[in-house]
Amino acid sequence: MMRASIVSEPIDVASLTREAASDSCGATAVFLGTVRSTNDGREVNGIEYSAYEEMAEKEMRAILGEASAKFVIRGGVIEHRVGVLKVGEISIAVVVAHPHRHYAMDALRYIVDQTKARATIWKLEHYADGTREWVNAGSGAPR
Amino acid sequence: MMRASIVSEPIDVASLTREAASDSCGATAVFLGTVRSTNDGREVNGIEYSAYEEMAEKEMRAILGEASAKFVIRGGVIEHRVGVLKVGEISIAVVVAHPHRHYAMDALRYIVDQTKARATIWKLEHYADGTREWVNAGSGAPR
Amino acid sequence: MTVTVRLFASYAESLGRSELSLDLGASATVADVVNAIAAMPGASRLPPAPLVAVNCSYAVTTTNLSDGDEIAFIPPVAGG
Amino acid sequence: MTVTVRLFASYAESLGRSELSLDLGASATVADVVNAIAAMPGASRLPPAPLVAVNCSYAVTTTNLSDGDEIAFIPPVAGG
Repeated sequence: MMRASIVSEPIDVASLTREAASDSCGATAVFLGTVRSTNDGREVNGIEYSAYEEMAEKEMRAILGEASAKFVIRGGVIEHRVGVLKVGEISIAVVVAHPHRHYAMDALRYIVDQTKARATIWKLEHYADGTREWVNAGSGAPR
Repeated sequence: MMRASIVSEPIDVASLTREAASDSCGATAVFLGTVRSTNDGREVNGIEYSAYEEMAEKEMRAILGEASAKFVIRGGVIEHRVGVLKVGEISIAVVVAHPHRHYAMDALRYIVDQTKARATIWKLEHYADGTREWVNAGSGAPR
Repeated sequence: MTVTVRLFASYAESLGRSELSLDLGASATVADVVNAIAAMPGASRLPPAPLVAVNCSYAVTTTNLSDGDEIAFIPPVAGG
Repeated sequence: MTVTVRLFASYAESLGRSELSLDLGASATVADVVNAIAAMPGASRLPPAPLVAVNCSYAVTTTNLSDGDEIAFIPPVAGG
């Protein structure tokens, strides 16, 4: 099972894990990105995520296809949440299932890194001092 | 929070994830090992795990300490289940929390590999044809 | 032809809107849309050569447009 | 001195038991325990120099034992 979605509701990790898994896969690797309480030394209250949803989903599906070709993963799910998230809430979950653990973890890293570099998603950090700032984490450049 | 346990009840991944997480950590990496339906071409009904519990927990705690020194992880939990597990059930869960994703994933791989190589745990595979066999996956040698 | 322009994140904030329609002449290219947006109030905060996607694929300034195309201005991404 | 011997997995299966007590002379070493186990029925299926831990730390045949020690025979591990 392969799926990539932008979602607005809280991410249900257990459900994604079940979705990616299959009886032939002995290894499931999961990455969860959560909103940190500080960034670059500034106290953060939350992050407002927005996305160009159609393009982000297209790009994330392409990334799953690449991971499938490179690492022969049997299952892969990416969910990225949009909206205002509080500290500790999950913004991104990636789940990979594979018969063997090293491939599962290699594929996980690939998908997480590529999604952060390429998916058309943006974040506006809300600081404890009341200010807000757009975070420039990626280059935004096509591969 | 650091913890390493041998358990006999089903592993609750969501609870482990909450246990390892903290507001300063933006990245949580999780590995789940599950019982596969086939191994070396033979159809598997389940795996019976047993452990030298005190020594396995001691070794897994040492591994968490090593990961903490190498990768400066903020949270790490290992649970390994013993008893008879059916296909699809989780035998091992490792959760690592870190402020940064690459360290989280590096530490995850280290902990999973070392636990499989060093923890005093054994498995007896139950095959669909009614036979059983002890699996020799590791060397059992001290580091 | 009529195309839809979509703006996101800091670009939408700078221009005060996230979507608009543009009427363009036949044989219009991405450059025509970039120029039209650059003439809007607030556009000085956009880079001189912003990344643009046409129908969810990255495009260059010479990419030809068709009626109904969706042209998106893509700020530096920062997901995760 | 009296020590506890623990056997696991295939070793426990081979010897038909997972735990026993051994009475040893003073200044006994791991070698004495290995020899005592090697003399038991079913021990031929154990390797000639099995890995041994004393009180949860790997030991060598010359390691000295004390009363109450727990000596474990460790088959090749296979967790995960």
